[in-house]
Formats: sequence, structure tokens, C-alpha cells
Amino acid sequence: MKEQEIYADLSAKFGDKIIEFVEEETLNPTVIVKPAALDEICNYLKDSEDLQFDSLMNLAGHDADGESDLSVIYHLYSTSIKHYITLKTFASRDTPAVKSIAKIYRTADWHEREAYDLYGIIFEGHPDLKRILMEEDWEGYPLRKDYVAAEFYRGMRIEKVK
Amino acid sequence: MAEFIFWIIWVLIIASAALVAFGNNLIHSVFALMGTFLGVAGIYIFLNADFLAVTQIVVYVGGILVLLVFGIMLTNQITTARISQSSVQKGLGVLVVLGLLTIILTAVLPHDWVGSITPMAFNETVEGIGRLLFTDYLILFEIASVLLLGALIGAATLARKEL
Amino acid sequence: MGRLHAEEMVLNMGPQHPSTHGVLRLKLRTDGEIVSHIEPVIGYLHRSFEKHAENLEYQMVTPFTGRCDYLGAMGSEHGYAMAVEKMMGIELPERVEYLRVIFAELQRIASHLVALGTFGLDVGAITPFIYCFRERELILDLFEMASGARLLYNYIWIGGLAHDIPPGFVEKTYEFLDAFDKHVAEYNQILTGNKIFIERAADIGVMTPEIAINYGVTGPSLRASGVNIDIRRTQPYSIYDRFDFDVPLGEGIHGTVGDSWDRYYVRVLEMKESAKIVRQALDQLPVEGDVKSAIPRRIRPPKGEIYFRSENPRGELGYYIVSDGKNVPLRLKMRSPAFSNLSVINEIGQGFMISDVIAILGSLDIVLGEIDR
Amino acid sequence: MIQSLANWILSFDILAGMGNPVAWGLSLFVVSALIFVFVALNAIVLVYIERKVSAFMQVRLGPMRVGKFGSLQTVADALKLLQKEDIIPQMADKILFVIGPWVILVASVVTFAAIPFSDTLLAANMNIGLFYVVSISSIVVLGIVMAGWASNNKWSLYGAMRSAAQIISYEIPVGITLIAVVAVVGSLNLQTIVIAQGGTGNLFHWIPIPLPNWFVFHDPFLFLAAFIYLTGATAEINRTPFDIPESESELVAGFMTEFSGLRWALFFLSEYANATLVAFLVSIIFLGGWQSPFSTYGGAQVGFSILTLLAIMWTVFVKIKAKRLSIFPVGLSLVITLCAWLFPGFALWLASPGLFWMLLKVASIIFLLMWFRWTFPRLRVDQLMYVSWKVILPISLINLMGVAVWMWLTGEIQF
Repeated sequence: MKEQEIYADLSAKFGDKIIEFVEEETLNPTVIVKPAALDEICNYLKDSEDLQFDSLMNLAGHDADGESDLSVIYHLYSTSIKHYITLKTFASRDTPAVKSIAKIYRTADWHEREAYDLYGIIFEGHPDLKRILMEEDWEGYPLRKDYVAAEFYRGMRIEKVK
Repeated sequence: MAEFIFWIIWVLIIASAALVAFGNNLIHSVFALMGTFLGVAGIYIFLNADFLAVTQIVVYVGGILVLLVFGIMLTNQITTARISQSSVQKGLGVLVVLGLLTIILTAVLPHDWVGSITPMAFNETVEGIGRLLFTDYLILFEIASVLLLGALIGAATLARKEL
Repeated sequence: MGRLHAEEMVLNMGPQHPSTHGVLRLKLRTDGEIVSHIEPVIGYLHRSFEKHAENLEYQMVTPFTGRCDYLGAMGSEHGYAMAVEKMMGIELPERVEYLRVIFAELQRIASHLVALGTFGLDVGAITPFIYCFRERELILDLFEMASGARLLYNYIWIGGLAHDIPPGFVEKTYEFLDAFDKHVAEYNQILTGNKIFIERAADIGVMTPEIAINYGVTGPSLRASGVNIDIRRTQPYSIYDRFDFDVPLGEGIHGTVGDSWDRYYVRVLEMKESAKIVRQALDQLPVEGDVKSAIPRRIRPPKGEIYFRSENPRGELGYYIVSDGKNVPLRLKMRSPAFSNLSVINEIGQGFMISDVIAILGSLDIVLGEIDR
Repeated sequence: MIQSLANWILSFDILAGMGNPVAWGLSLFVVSALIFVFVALNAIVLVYIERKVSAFMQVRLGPMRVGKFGSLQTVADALKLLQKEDIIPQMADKILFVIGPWVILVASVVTFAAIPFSDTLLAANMNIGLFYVVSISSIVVLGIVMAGWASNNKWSLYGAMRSAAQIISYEIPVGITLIAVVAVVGSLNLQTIVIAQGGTGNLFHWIPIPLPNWFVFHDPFLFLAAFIYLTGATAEINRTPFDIPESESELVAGFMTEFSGLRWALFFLSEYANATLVAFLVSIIFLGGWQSPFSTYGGAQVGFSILTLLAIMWTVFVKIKAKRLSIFPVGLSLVITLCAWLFPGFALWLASPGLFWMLLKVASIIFLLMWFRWTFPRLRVDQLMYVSWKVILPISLINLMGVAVWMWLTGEIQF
């Protein structure tokens, strides 16, 4: 199915939980959705006979400029129908809450932990949301554009990145 | 020379037995028991019972002691290395030991030991034991072998391919 | 007969352990020798690849990609270069495409050789490991001829290659390919068909297709479960649509489809297919062509974002790149195959013994460098 | 050997004054020291050989730097181990940690007292020799459990438990296999067992192929028993494919994980002592011990002719492979064979030294063990138990009965 049709299908089903559809030349065709509705949308995408998106290829957090909202990008793929869709959702910088899809796509389990680790995005309903790549007691979320590393970590000086 | 070795064995038996009885680390006690068993095997050799000595090692050290070690390690939480024991009812124990000692001494002391020793030539015991087992004690031997076969089959049944 | 349940014990396998393939820690909850829960603890090798990438120009990121998957550096560089090229719309000379395919496939063979060898090592066979490394050495020699380096190449640049191949390279590659089939037969003799090896690997860690897809397992591990997905086939990139090759799938010859033995054997077969591709690419390799002609003077992809995936030796290697039109990426996420492949171990490893967990881990073929990035 | 040494000491006029007990004690000490030196040197040589054998099997060179062809490498390694810091983990049970390796070493060294190296070279001619060896080697289990427990490390404990279970399981089929041989000889004395295998006879008594009277050729059941014994013994000494207690890819190093330096070297020493012991037992019990395969007139000449043939084949091989002609081995063996045919007595004298044949057989068995180690993967612990209890044990029991029936058929025993 083409991405445009998937968008039409989704917006017919979920109404205002789907915000818009973005399709530019240098961009993967992306459906922008509301963070609170993510789990139901993914459930539908996975279970629907026409869509069968059974595989989450990638989940990435993103911070555009250090001021505006954080975003999470989901790249979905169907191994049976072999079509793609990209979902994107925005979460406010201060209380970044997104519904977890770790129970729908087990891939998301670790990827959400990684996004939490590096961006501080809280995935609601994640079974075990804790840091994965950084140390458990690390301060701050390193991939945020406004991140400033602490002076010391456990008595070791942290070298500054330019 | 032989006497010297005999005294070494004697000290080994007494010392390790004391460690078994008075040591307050259960695992140490079990391993100390090995010294006692080996010492007793040595005494058997001095009694010209070579077959019995080796059997003592294979049964008591290789079998029963390993079983004891397994038992202790598996019944207790293996993550805690120290398991201590302490003697209880010491008074009663002393009483029993004294009683035993009296009985043994009354049996041993009246005898004139040194004069009665006549060195005995070393005879091979294996063949005699084998002959006896297959003639006079054949029925007992067969019963024991059936028992052991049963134990073997039982062990083999327990060793499943899928755990 | 009822199972006896002893008290569960937590066993820390790693971070310093001979069979975790790097600094990985597995927290095992064991009941006797049976493992009831596996929790991988990763991050010991985290080198902030993504943070680095956000501070470096596009062409400066290439060496870092190789350092992530250090056993498949050519594949990583290839994927990254293609992602940026697609953003910028660069058309490559034919010769570059062919050479890239040759290097990527040779790298696949080299990486699978390490996978097979270490898997053998994990189940106690030491000699196959050395045999595998003998052939890997030959491939590394070829890489050294071309790029000057044996492990981390920085050879595939955005828009081309660092240098053209030196004279004699093609002949040496042909030589390697001619000898290679015989070597694969040797591995089959010493390891694949070995009764003990089959006992150790068959029916161990069975991964059903549903579990594999749901956990995002990709590459040979996924195909061993019988799922016919190879990005070179399903979504051909570069010039893979020109070659004739098979996609080997797990068949469960000695056990269930998707067991450790299948994951092993799919790699053996894949090496043969890769050798086939290299041979075809060498046959068709255009003689003329400047490998540097398409390298752009300034690498500034237009504003936008891309998710580009390619088939690395370990599975789907995806680059998610966001550009704001500057010469530094705004965001670069590497979707590393082993990251997802490792996460499945708790699902497929439960109820097996400690030795089996090691066999399963070996059959998943992880590289900690790309898991932790 | 102890008594003859004592007698020899006392035969000197100057020394006769020390008296019998002292001379006897001195001889005892010397013989014990000789055995220990043998075990230690043996380990050093075997480690070198093992490295070289593994290297050649794996298309590499192995140690090459220290000494000619790296021959002093293990000596250097031993010196290094001696100098290492003596580490006892803080939470370890210090007493058992120290005693453990020694128990294992002593148990494996003491067994050599009963091993006949040749017709005269034998520390103690025990009439229960075989039983003695089996029983003493069962002490090793305790040492391993001791070491594994004392380390206070989960991996060590796993290794120790696996090892104990494994050794005990394999002791039973191994013991039953040995009983089959004892039934044929009617003695537990290792020297008697070797002497019973002298001379030549037919294969399996009836098939007219002249072979030495070794027990491996005695009957089909003992032929099978030899393989069962080798398998079981490999498991008992924890070598690949049964090296589960110290499987380095699973348990790091099993019960040896926490050990280092000299104490670790002791484990190594006893490991190779055990491997050698198994090789000795296989050659004594099944391959005729120090008996020469060519101990008869005619046999010796045939043997030397075979040697010449081998030498010629070797020369051709070298010529083809290395493209150079080495004439020396062919020449030497040709001369010896010629002498052998001309002077039969000389041939018999040359073919009979027991120590040579004994060590040759032992070396072949050890090579076989190394071959196993460097080609096979490792079994899993439950598969190992399965093999012991469900496969080897029933076969060895049937084997024992088969030997008895065979002897009744061939008339070796009557009822």
C-alpha cells in the first residue's frame, strides 16, 4: 500500500489523533501522530489485515534545536506486504511523555530505553524504563542539543566537547 | 623406619579426628575426615590387609566422603562459604566418652601386648578373599551384587537426557 | 517425574568473560544449571558515536562508522556512504559500485568466518577458529592491498572510494575465490557435520519467525528462522539487482527451524553466495572509471531526513540521518543489527542450560562495538 | 625396586653400617623423588608437545622463540609461574585453598608407584596394583571439590560440582571395564597383567592373523573394552570432549579460575600426570605394556623390515614435500635390518627393551588424547551424564559378560 493510502486509512480510523501527513522529496513519507495515541495506532497498524506492519525497523529520538519539542520517529515495515511507513510524534521538552509500544513491538523495548537514555523521553507503560547505554547514575540526557556535561563524573573530569 | 611411619599415621588419625570433632567449620570437618580415613587405610596395611586398605580408600574417601561433601554443599546456600557448627551438650558428651574409654581400657590394659607380638609374614589376601566370596559366601555376594545392580539402574534412570 | 526447584542464584556472566564476545554482561538467574532469566547489561563499550557524529562533518563520520561494527567495517561505511549519497542525489560511476559490492561481500565473508570460528570456540572446538582466521587473513590481505588497513578502512567515501584498487588485486581475489570453496568443505568436515557439534547446537535456542520479526531480529539470524528477508533482495540497493545469488534459509536439518545450528549453517551457505556475488562482480567489473570523480567538493545534503537500510553481515544496518542543510548532520542514528539481535536472547534462551546460553549467544553473532556504539 | 635399591646401597662396604631401616628409608625417598621428577619433567615436555601438536593441527607454528624450535618455552613458562605473586582471594577459604591443589597433585603422583615402566623398572610390585591405582585416583575428586569450594566463586563451584559428578559417574563404567581384564588375567597385579600379554597368537584366538598376545586382540569384547576405557578415562581426567569442569568458554576456567602462579601450575602438573597415567594404563592393560610387539625370532626381523619400509616412505614424502633428499634414516634402518636378518639374536636384543616400547605406546595414546582435544567440540553437562549412564555403562556390563562367555567358549576357563 502506498503511504498516502495508509494515511487516509489511519485518519479515517483515528480522526484527530492523526495530525498530518508530510511528504517531501528529501523526506521519508511521514505520518505525524499524537504521542498519547501511539499505542493504539501501532496496534491497529500491526493487526489490520490490509497493513500488517509486523516489524519496527527503527525508533529514534530527535531534538531539532534545543528549544522546540522533542520528537520520536518510528520506521515501520511489513515483512509480508513489504511496505513502509514512518510515524513521528512530538513531546514537550519539559515533560516528554510518549506512549510505549514495547509490548507491541519488542524491538521497541531497548530502542525506547535508548531514547530515554539519550533524550530523556518518558515512555509510558514501558516494562523496565532505565538507562541502557550510559551509566545508571549519569546526569542529563547527552543527545539533547542543550545538554551541558557535568564537570565531574564520580570524581573523574569530563572533557568538554567543543 | 616402619615404626616411624606407623607413628606418623597414628598422629594423622588422631589429629584429623580431633579436627572433625572440635572444628567449627563444617566443610573443614568433612575434609579432615579424609585424613582419618586415609590413616585407617594405612593401619590396615600394617595389619597386612592390603586389599582392605585400598577398599577403605575407594569406598570411604572416593564414595562416602564425596557424598558427604555433596550433601553439605547442596543442602546449604552455596553462596555463603562459612558454615559453622558448635558442640552442644558437652557435659553429656564427656560422660559418654569417659564411659567408653573405661570400657576400652579395661579390655586393653590387662593384656601383655609387647610380648605377644610375633611378626607375621606378608601373605597376599586378594586371592583368598576372591575364593571365599565365590565359595562360602556366594549367596551373600550375589545378593550384594543384585543390590548394587539395582542401585546402578536407579542411577541410570535418574540421569535423564532432558533435565 | 517432578522437577526439583532449588533456590535461584544470580550469576554474573561478564563483563569479563571469555564467551561474551566483548564487554557484555549477562545477568543470569539460574536454578542449578538451568537458566530461568537472562538480562543483558550493555553499554560498557559506549563511545558516543551519535554525539560525535553531530559534531563532525559528514565525511569525517565515515571512520567512526567502521569503528562501530569493527568486523564489518566495509559494510558500515558502504551503508553510510549510500545514505548520504541518496540524500544528495549523487550518481556513482559504475566501477565504484562494483568495487563497493566486491568489498562489502568480501567483508561479509570475513565477518561470517569470525562468527563461525567463535561459535565453534564457544562450544569448545578450538581448531575451526584458527582455520576460519586463516581465510579471514587472506581477505584482510586484500583489504590491506586496497586501503592500507586491515580492520578499519575508511575506504568507501561519500561519492566514491579513497583510492582505486592496486594492480594485481583482481587476480588475487580470483585466487582467493578459487580456493574458498575447498575451505568451506573443510569447515563442514570439521565442525558442521560433527556429531557433538550437532548435539550442542541443534534444537537449542529455537527462534520462531514471529518472535524473530517482533524482536526486530535481522540478517542471517532471521533467515535461519525461515523468513526470506534479505534487503539485498527485497529492496535492492547499490547494484545488487544485477547479481544472481540465492538467499539461504534455515531448514532445520538437524532439529527445529531457527535453532542455533540453523543460524550457524545459514552463515556457511551465505559465505558461498557472497563468493558467488564477488565472482560475478569481478567478471563484470568495468576497466575504466575514476573512483573519485563523483566525490562532491562540499558535502551539504539538503534539508530533510532519511532512513536508509542496507544488509550488513549481521543484519539490517540502518542510518537515520537528519540534515538541516549544513555540513554537519543534525542527527545521525545508527540502527545497529546486533542491538536488536541481542535483545531476543532472554526470549529464546530461557529454560536452557548455561552452556546453551553461550551457544545461543555465539550463534547470534554479536559485536559489542555496534551494540553500544 | 625400593628393596633392590636398598640392597644395592648396603652392598657398598662404607655404607653397610647405616643398617637396613635407614637404607630402606633412603631408597624410599629416592624412588619417590624419582617419580615426582618424572611427573614434573613429563608435564613440561607434554605441554611443549601439546602446543606443537595443536599448532601443527591448526596450520601454525607454535612456540618458536625460546630455544631451538621453542623447545625451552615451557621451561621459561614454568619459571615465570614460579615467580608469580602468590594470590589468595580475600574471601577464599584460605586453608582449603592452599591444600586443594596439593591433594590433587599428590593423588595423581602417588599412583605412579604401581606402574611398571619395564620388566624391572617398577617402584612397588603390588599385588593389588590396578585396584590401588583406581582407588587413589578417586581422591582427586575431593581435591577438586576442595579447590572449587575454597575459591568462593560461583564459577569455581560450578566447575567443581560438574567435575565431581563427572568423575564419579565415569568411575563406574571404567571400573567395570577393568574388571573384564582382571577376569582374563586373574590378577590385579599390573606386572602380572603385562607378563600375561607376552608372545604372539591369533587375532581373537581363532582368526589366523598373527598378532601379539595383547588383550586388545584377545577377543572382540576386550577390543571394544579398550575403546570404552579410553572414552571413560578421557572423561575422568577432564579432557576435551569431556573438559566440562574447566570449559574455558563457559566457566572461565572452572575450579581453577581463582588460582594463579605456582598453585595453578600444580593443577597443570596433575592434569598431565593424569593424562600420562591413563596412557600408561591403556598400554599396560590393553596394549601389552612393556612387551615388545616383535619379541620372537622372526618377529623382530619383520619388525625391522617394517621400520625400513616406513623410513623409505618418509624419505619419499620428504622428497616430494620439501624437495630434498634425506638419506640418513633409510641408510640407518637398512643397516639395522640387514644386521637383524644376519644375526637373529641381535635383532631380538634390539627389539626387546621394555622401557622403549612402553614409552612409545604411552606417547601414542597421549597423542590420541591430544588429537581428540584439538578436533572435538565439547559436550554439554547433561549429555555427558547421559553418555556415561545410558550408553557406556550398559555396554560395559554386557562386555563383562561377553568376556566371560568368550573365555568359556575358548576353553580358557572351565566350570
